[in-house]
Amino acid sequence: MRQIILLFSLLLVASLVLTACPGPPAPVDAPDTAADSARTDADAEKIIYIGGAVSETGKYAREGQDTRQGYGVWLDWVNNEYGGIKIANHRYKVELVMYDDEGDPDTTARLVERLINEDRVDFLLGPYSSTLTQSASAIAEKYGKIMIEGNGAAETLFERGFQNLFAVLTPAGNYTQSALQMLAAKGAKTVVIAYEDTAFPTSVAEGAQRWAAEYGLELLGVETYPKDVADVSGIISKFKRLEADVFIGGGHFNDAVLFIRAAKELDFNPKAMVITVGPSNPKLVAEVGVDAEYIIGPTQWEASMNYADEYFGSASDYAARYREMWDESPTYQAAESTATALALHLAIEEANSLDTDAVREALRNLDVVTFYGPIDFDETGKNASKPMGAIQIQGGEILVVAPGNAAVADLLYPAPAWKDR
Amino acid sequence: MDQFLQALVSGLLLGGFYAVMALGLSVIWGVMGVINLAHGEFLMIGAYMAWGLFRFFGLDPFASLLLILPLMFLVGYLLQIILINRIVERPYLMALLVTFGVSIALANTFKILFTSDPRNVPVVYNGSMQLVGITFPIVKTIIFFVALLSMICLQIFLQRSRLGKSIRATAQNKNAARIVGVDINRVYAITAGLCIALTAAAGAMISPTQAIFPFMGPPFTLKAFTITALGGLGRIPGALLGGIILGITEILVSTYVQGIGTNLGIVTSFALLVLILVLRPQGLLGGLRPLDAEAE
Amino acid sequence: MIADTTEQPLLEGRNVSKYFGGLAAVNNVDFAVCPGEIVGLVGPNGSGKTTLFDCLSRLQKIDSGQILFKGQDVTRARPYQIARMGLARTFQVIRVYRKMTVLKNMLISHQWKDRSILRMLQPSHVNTERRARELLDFLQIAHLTDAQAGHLSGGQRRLLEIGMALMPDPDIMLLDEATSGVNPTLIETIKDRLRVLNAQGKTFLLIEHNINFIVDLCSRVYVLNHGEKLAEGTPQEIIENEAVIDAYFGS
Amino acid sequence: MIAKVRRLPRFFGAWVGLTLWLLLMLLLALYPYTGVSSLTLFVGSQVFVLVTLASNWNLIGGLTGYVDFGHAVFFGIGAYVMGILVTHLPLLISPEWSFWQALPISGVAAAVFALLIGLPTLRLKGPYFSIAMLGTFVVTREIVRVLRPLTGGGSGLSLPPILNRLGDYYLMLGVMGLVVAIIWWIHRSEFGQSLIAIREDEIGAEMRGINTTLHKIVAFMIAAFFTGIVGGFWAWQNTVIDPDVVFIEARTVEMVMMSMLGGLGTVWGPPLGAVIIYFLQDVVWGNLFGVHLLVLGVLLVLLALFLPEGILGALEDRSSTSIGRLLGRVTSRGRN
Repeated sequence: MRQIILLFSLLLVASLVLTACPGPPAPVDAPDTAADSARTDADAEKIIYIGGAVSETGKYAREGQDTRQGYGVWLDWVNNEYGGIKIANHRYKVELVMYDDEGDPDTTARLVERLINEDRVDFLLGPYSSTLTQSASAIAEKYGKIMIEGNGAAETLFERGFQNLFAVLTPAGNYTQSALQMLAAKGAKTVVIAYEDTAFPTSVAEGAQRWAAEYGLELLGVETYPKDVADVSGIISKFKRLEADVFIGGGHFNDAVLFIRAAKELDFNPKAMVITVGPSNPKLVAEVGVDAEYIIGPTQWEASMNYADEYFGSASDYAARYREMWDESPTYQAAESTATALALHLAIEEANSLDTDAVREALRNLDVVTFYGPIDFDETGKNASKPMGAIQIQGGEILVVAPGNAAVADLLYPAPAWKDR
Repeated sequence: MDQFLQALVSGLLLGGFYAVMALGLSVIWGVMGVINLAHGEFLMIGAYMAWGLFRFFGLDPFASLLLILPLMFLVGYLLQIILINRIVERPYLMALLVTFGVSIALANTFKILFTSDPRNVPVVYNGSMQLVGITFPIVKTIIFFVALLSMICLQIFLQRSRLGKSIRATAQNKNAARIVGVDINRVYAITAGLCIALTAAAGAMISPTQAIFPFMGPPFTLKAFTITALGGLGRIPGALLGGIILGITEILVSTYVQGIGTNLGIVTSFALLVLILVLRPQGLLGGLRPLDAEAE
Repeated sequence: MIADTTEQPLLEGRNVSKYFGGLAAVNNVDFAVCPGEIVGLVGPNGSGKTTLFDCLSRLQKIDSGQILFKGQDVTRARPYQIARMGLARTFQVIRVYRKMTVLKNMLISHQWKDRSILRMLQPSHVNTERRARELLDFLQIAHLTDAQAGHLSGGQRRLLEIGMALMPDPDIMLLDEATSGVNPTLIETIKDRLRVLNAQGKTFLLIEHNINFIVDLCSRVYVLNHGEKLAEGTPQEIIENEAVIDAYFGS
Repeated sequence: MIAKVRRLPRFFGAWVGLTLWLLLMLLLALYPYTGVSSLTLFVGSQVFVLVTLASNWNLIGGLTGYVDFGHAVFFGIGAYVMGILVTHLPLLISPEWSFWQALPISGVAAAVFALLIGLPTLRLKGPYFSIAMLGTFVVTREIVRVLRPLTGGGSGLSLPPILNRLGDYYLMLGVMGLVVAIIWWIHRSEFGQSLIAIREDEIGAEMRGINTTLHKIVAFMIAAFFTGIVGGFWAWQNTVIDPDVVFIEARTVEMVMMSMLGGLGTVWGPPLGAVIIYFLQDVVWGNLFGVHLLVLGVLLVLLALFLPEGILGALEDRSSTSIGRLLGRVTSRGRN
């Protein structure tokens, strides 16, 4: 008897869940019920639905917020200022359907599935992080929906032959390109690399090895370290013996702090320290103070760069607009998200249709310069034309030193030894 | 040779810290038979306290120990009375689950309070000295000696004081201790207070050498476990030996294995742990408490 | 029934020694139990009786010596193997499966010899259950059949443990303090049941502190002191042995 | 006072559980015909995955009493075997394997790994086993990271994105149905009762003729096999694997939580716990932005303190938990 009751309650709960699942989780930014009911007479109202699952909670909560805010800047602009996307002399308002993916690939997959099949969005915007973009893009690919993203840089994303994935940001392999080019020009001869063994830093490091060879830098050593490493002094003491000119390292923001600290502690004096994640973030200077001087880092975008377009104006105009809307300075994650949405917008107008094939074709042929930099997708969907910027911390300021046309300061090389500072 | 000596010295310095870091876990385990999976989280709390005191009051992390120790003693004392006492004599699974739940809850509370951004304590004397061709990082050397000092104090306390003797008696035989008039609950609460204070102090000590973030705890818990398996339960010299073995092994592996050495550092520690548990379930020095008369 | 010395012993230990650290818990002990005997094992606390039991049932490795069961060397056998050969034992600290019912406790202590995998994958056989119920009846705890073992009193658990040991129909049973913590009425029950079983041909080796129990049941008694065999003989001889009295009451 | 456990009518009663389970399977199999979206199918398959994982963990952690804190290692092994087989395998004649060829291999690989790992670790008792498995889990993750040529290192592997939600639904429904039925069968067989005996008293069990080593290893391998299958399936469904999405501690915690909530060592508890937790995660925790892990931790503490026997355990034996005692008091008062 007890078993009977149990199984029935099990059955009940199971069916409850299965029937309830189209309900939760509730959309975060736009109610999808509204979207659904509006859907029936969408043609009359002229609305384009664009969806995305972006972390609001979980391990990518901070970067996810930047991403959302970046999308939000474009949404506000396109609806209220630009007057809607132009297709065949009609103005289409845009509605953004956003969910919280909690930083979990399973949840991401479910939400993307939901955006495509329940909310029936026309296009998809990418989540934050390479890992989640991997999960999300496979589903978009399966249903033939275009997904355009600005926050997944790992090269493996573009090695899968997807037809519907486009990314406006410089792929990870090119992160160190302009820094290495400039360092080689300044006379650096040898390089050592340390990177965290996860998808994105691996791509960056493999790219760095490629570019080092390209610019004639000799590779003296490569070391990896695990995620959440607590102490990198082992790596630094090994590198100290190699006496390389350039040190390239990084993975997490945290690692930047560890490397700088260990270098000072062990008196490791490369002529230039390139750290792939961290230097472009003002927090680094706040954390390590003067020890951050001379550190070089790549950047997707800085407000001081001299790119401009007819939509958002110059990069600094964009930064001002962003500050006004969100009350904080834009990170490059925010800028690339805005650029992502803008690229989609431009492609839709170019295609003059909402048809996926037409828009895909338009995206392929897109070749514009925006406040974020040039956008020109190659056949794998990467933005091949955008060079990565390089910054150096000088006098506590984050100054762009490369590429030449965006630079606002000269690269200081070689950096003085710790004891001479 | 030079490199080898350097690795030995680095390992030794690291080992001293590991020893004091692991002691809290090992003593609670030895005295109460509770494996505290939230061990690393108390270390994390200590590190955050040092950070806060440094950041807002400019207090040096080593000076802040004087504040952190009594405060965390109180926390541990209360925690024992409120929570751990309920699980001391329950099946071990309950203790594991409760402390694991505490660990998740603490880490996430700190994430909500302080976000997961890493924090740092940039002390000005971060640098190194050269001594007979070997580099001695200043902060790590200080940590080593502070760790040594606190272990000596604890050893004297346990060996000489009346309270310390009650603690040792309880660890050896709870019932006998009860019969001779030891107030077990008070001993437990004081032990928990001491261990948690010591663990938090260890956290405060390393705050100048590594980033502080809410999820820094679990690797320390596991390393503390390895050290306990190496050195035995609640034994201070054992913990020192275990810490130094682990420290030196980690540094040697990361120095001599090219490319993936630092990656393997963690593997080495856990591989060591699994090996000890499997080959010598009673611990390397035979100090682990047998749970049941061993079949075979 | 007095053992026929020419007969091959059922269970035999030769020079059995077991050390804990430097301490000899069992030191060079020789003994033999012949089929159909009830043999007692007595000695003061800490004299190595339970350790010897653990060595015999292979729960403890012995450091030197040899153990033979039914003429086979079982010094290196696993406990389950020796159990399947027909040795059953009870424990000083009662070992029953506390969260299972009394019946299930009995069912899972079934005969293991020649059990096929297919049998293992099926629920207990009706015949096993019949035997379990008969034994519970025999031990006078049939009314507890569906109770959880963890809820029984100490004496009831002793009986259950004896029942579990009887389930596989063993040739020899090692009972470790079967009467401790048991009320006098139940002790009489146990004594009575053991006599019946012995009459059916079961062999027993008993650790006991209850001297009456030994005198009433045993044909032979071994006395251990500090891990060494102090004396051996009929209960009457042992009671009168000076050395034994010294060992018990101190000198 | 001795708590009586009601006996079920022998022949009819014993089969009721399985009959109802098969009925539920049938209903769930017919469910897609009512015209549901592929999202619902996807959610369904995710729930089935959780039920399967919880039931598997219960076999070793609940029935046998070996609390495995690193069970997700078998999930990871399964996922990686699937990934390696379907993406690159230059060693074999056929360069790429199909999903259906690779799936059983995922399970077998996990089971073989369980054999190798279990032989030494299952000799450990209590918390030592738990910690050794946690160590095994972490070590395996780092080894996978280091074996770059085979596993793609930290960047992981990308599997061909061939998604079939309906197929996934039925596959996982089948696996779940099979696993729960197997656990049900094991629970009533002599084998399962021996496992429980090992949990209750391993030395006693060994002394009464149970080959404890063999029993534990077999249970461990069965649990690992199906966890490996689920891992392989997950890799295929997620299309991307790397060490940090496959080997996450949270997956083990989930398994423990679900089994605990439903009732350790019971057949129907872990499935019930899995469904409840999935439901909670979606509805409740999804709305508690950012604090859901905190809630999880607190819940774990409360569960261990006040409901250690889980929902079913508390229903079965009211005297064992404080909540159960409270319930018992209330109902008995109602009767008076």
